[in-house]
Amino acid sequence: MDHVFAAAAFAGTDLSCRRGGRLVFAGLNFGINSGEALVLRGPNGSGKTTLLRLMAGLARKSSGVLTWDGADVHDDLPLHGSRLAFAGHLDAVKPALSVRENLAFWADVRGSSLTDIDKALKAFSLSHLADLPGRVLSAGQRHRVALARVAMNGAQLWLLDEPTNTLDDAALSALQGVLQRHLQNGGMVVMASHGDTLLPQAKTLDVRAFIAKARTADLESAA
Amino acid sequence: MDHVFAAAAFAGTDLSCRRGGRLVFAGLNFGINSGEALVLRGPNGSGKTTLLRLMAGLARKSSGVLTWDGADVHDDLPLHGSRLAFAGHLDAVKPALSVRENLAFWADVRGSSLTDIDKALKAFSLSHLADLPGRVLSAGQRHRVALARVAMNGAQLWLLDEPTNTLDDAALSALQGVLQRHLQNGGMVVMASHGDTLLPQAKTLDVRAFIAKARTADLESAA
Amino acid sequence: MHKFANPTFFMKIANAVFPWAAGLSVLCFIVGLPIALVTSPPDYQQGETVRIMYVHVPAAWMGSMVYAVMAASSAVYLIWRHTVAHIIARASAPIGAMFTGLCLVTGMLWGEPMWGTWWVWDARLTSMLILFFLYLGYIALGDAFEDQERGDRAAALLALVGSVNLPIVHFSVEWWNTLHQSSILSMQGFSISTEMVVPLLLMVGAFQFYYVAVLVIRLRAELLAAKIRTARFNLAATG
Amino acid sequence: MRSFAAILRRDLMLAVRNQGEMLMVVGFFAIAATLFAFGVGPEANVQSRMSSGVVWTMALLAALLSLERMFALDFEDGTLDQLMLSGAEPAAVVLAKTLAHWLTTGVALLIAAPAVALSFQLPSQAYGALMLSLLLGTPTLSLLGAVGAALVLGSRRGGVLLSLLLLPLYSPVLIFGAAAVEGAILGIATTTPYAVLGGLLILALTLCPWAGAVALRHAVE
Amino acid sequence: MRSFAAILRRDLMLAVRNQGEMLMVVGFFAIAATLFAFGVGPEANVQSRMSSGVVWTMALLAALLSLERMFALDFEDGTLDQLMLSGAEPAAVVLAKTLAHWLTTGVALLIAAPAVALSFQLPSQAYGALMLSLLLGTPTLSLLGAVGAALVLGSRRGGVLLSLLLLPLYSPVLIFGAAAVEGAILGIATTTPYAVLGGLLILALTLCPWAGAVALRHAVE
Ligand code: HEM
Ligand SMILES: Nc1ncnc2c1ncn2[C@@H]1O[C@H](COP(=O)(O)OP(=O)(O)OP(=O)(O)O)[C@@H](O)[C@H]1O
Ligand SMILES: Nc1ncnc2c1ncn2[C@@H]1O[C@H](COP(=O)(O)OP(=O)(O)OP(=O)(O)O)[C@@H](O)[C@H]1O
Ligand SMILES: [Mg+2]
Ligand SMILES: [Mg+2]
Repeated sequence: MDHVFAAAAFAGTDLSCRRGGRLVFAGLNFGINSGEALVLRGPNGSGKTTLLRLMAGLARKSSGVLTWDGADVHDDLPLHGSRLAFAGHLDAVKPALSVRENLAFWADVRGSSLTDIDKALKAFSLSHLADLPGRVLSAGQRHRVALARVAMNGAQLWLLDEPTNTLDDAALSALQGVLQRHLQNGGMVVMASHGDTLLPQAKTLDVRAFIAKARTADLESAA
Repeated sequence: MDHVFAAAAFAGTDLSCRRGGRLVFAGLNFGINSGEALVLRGPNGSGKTTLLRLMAGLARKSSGVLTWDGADVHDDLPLHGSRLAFAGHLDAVKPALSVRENLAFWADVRGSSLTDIDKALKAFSLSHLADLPGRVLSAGQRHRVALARVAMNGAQLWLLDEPTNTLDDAALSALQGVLQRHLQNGGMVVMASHGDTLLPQAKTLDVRAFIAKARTADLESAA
Repeated sequence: MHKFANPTFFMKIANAVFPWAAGLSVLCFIVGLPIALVTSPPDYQQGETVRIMYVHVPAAWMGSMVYAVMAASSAVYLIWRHTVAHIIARASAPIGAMFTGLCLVTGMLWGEPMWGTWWVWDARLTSMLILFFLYLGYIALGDAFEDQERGDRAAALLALVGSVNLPIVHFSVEWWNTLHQSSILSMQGFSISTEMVVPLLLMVGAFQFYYVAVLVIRLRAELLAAKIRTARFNLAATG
Repeated sequence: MRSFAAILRRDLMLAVRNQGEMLMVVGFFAIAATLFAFGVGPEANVQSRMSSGVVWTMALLAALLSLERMFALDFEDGTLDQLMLSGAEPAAVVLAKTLAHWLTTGVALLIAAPAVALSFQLPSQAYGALMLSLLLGTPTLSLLGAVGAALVLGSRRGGVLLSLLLLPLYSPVLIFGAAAVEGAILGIATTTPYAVLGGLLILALTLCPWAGAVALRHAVE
Repeated sequence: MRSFAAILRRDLMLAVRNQGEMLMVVGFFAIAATLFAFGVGPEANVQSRMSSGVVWTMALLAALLSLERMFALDFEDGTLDQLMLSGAEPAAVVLAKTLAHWLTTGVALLIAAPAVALSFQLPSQAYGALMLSLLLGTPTLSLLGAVGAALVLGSRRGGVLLSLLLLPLYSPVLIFGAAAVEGAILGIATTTPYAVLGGLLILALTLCPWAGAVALRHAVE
């Protein structure tokens, strides 16, 4: 936590993604630099989650390029993975491990320091739950563990899929603080959201704008 | 949909619930009549989900009584189940069945009419997705199917656990409309929530108030 | 290479090949079957039952060959992501399973008079049965996913991994002493008489061309099915 | 009754959708027997002596493998919560799902069994006994299996735990099933194994739905 | 390397937490073999003849049962997504999880095998061969199993489908494993089966982590 990051640029050009044989979006461009945030908007099913997974290198793009400082991220996916942190709809909390053990495992895999764990636990008011097994956590508590994992692992790019779901008010403002600090330190945040205003300074990208194009491109290739 | 319900009262007295050997809350009372709504509030982990599952007869209460028009609901759990609809953190949408088939199955089990399916689909703008398999739905679309199931099955008591999560703006106002109509028809709604104001007229119950009691009771029984 | 990867261009070639393959297959059957079943000499040991060989042996060879085709096209699909290669593999699987099944059935029919039993758990027979199961596994895996592309890729990988079984089928007779005949095709040429070799080769040709012809038909169907899937999906999702 | 039919219909529909599920149980059954033959080697007289045992054991393992998912998928996606709230008797839910399981796997096993038995040279006089014993035995396997599957819901090691629970319960069925076939091979006309198999079936039919219902109630708690 | 050790450590920790997982594989192995003995009946010489086949087949089925969950739990709770993004080579992830699987189940099988063999009256001169062949063979089973388990992630019928895929791939290991024991029973000193088992192990060790990695990439897509 509280890493300071060098200047960097993450961008996508002419991205399109096909799921189950159907184009979800096409011709999508975005760009984000250190210290900037991008909020993905769009109605349910417009492709926010798909775009986040594509940015992470999890989903397979159908066309376009995704670059980090100008270099194609698909040339070295493990490297790209190591500079980002992703929190999706699933929390990746092991029921049999305690909260601290869960975080320690990720610190271990990433090689981040163990003192970061305590800071992250504190930031999301999880300290008193640290020794409880993941199994007994409530939905919001589990989600906060996932956010603590993101905060802790020293990645410059944070990809968050509707991070405010299930959070209570205290957790919301904690998240806001953590995000702002990350941006100040030169981090980047891309976040799907339905209306909250955690990051007033963020640029927005309405994914809906690329659906229409997607349909047209689909029809052309079918012809 | 649009059933009109007779007057009824659902109440709980001195409820306490123990999960994994720990009291989650104790001494909790609530009461709700036809046409009324109750919003459960409280920070993450305070016991909202637990209370909803207890009201549904899914979780096992440690003490207290839960009554419907004065009769203990635990005397006939299947009957109690048939007069309520529950939407929890899980959506119960089968990936291999289409949206319509998913709803048709529940209509079939409940014996509700098939025209209600179309109305519910329309209410949550799912009509154009009706023939898509559940697997391809986005998080918000899947959640809307779960809400459509609730709206459709003709139950008087609706138990909704953070129903606004993952919904886009259009779906939020659709949900608001459906809830208001249900209340006007004599339905009851109990809903866990972190801050939205879908039902301004609702009574609120802050679950946090019963945690302290729970801890004390826990300590006493330990002593 | 990339030209072939274009479905439209590929289907043009396939459609051009089709009448030739179908014609040659029919021709080989018309010429080969009468020789194999009527005019070729009976075996001095096995008598008339030897005629089963003209179906059994080509079917056995095709069973392995089609699997090899499947494995090779799966590799192309995984490495260069050419969908056409995968569609070839996918379309081949049921045909290969059919040949393998035919080999098993004719083998059993042959075994009854020759060995006095329908089935023994001998190495070659069992390895052929396992090849049959590999085909079934490939088909099942391809269909087991909600997402078609996911099934395609999983099945392709399985086809590759499963190809380690091919040498076992072939060399099983050499590794274990078994009831089953050993190879008629060896370094020295054929170990059976020419009167038997000719109809055998004709039948092999007939089976080969049959495979190509049916493959083209199945390719057309697979490509159409893919188009229909997309169209239906778009229709449903746009309303 | 209405929900019973609805659940049965849906489960069969899901089985048909997931094409080849029946095929897969049959496939496993046949492959396990094949492997066994490989492991034991090709001496025909050893095999003929073993055939009834092999067929029965493999049928049992095949049934076992397909059991784990009987409730697990419904549990994980929240469907089980909903079924418990549907107003249906939990025992009816268990019975409907058990029947669907038997119709998709038990029947498949019945169809595959003669082929596997043939490959192990089961004497021809014993086929009737094999089929009859499987017909009486496999529903009991599905019923006991439903209880086991409900019990391990939410546990960490479903598959292996389930086997461990069920194999002892399955042993009486196995013993008498194999005994019936054995009797037919040796030409001893005996009705005892059938009577026991029938008795076990009736016992399972009366007890298992209730036990399964209790287990389901605990699972959703 | 760091992530390899971290994943291995965590998987072993989870195995220890879920106490008795090793015990369960052993339990399944023993019970399945017992059932088999029940099914076949008590003629000692039949059993002695079959012992190598039974031990190997049951070991294989036990390994198979425990495989399904190798990646499934991580897949369902989102851990697999995170592992793919952890900066580790996917092949290292596969290798770490395979090693953990082998340490918890393969080793358990090795320990249980002599007892089961004893109950089937395996001739005493064959125990060395049994252990050596299992030692060479079970890692291959885990490696091939990892590829299979990764392939069926997200499919509809994990368990049975996995068996259908793996049993054919397992057959060479089974054949040569049983052949080694057979050789020892008959007193034929032969190194071929061991050479083949060793060769298969090396082949699997070089290919399976990569194949598994490709399968995992596809699974998270
Ligand atoms: C179900 C039983 C049988 C099966 C599964 C089977 C399988 C096979 C296979 C896989 C081959 C091709 C081997 C290769 O790749 O080179 C083959 C070839 C052959 N089979 Fe069979 N067979 C069976 C029964 C029989 C019987 C009963 C006979 C005759 C007694 C027989 C005679 C032959 C001959 C002569 C060949 C050609 C030899 C060669 O080129 O390898 N088969 N069989
Ligand atoms: N199986 C369990 N064993 C022990 N404690 C549990 C178990 N399940 C939940 N708890 C505890 O019960 C408390 C209440 O959980 P519950 O899910 O009801 O909270 P909630 O109010 O719904 O929270 P959220 O807003 O995060 O959804 C939590 O503190 C949790 O740690
Ligand atoms: N496996 C799949 N096959 C086909 N289409 C899919 C698949 N998964 C998702 N889709 C489609 O892709 C679209 C985008 O889904 P995505 O999950 O990215 O939406 P989203 O913007 O995150 O929505 P939400 O706000 O509901 O989370 C949806 O319309 C969905 O129907
Ligand atoms: Mg989403
Ligand atoms: Mg909750």
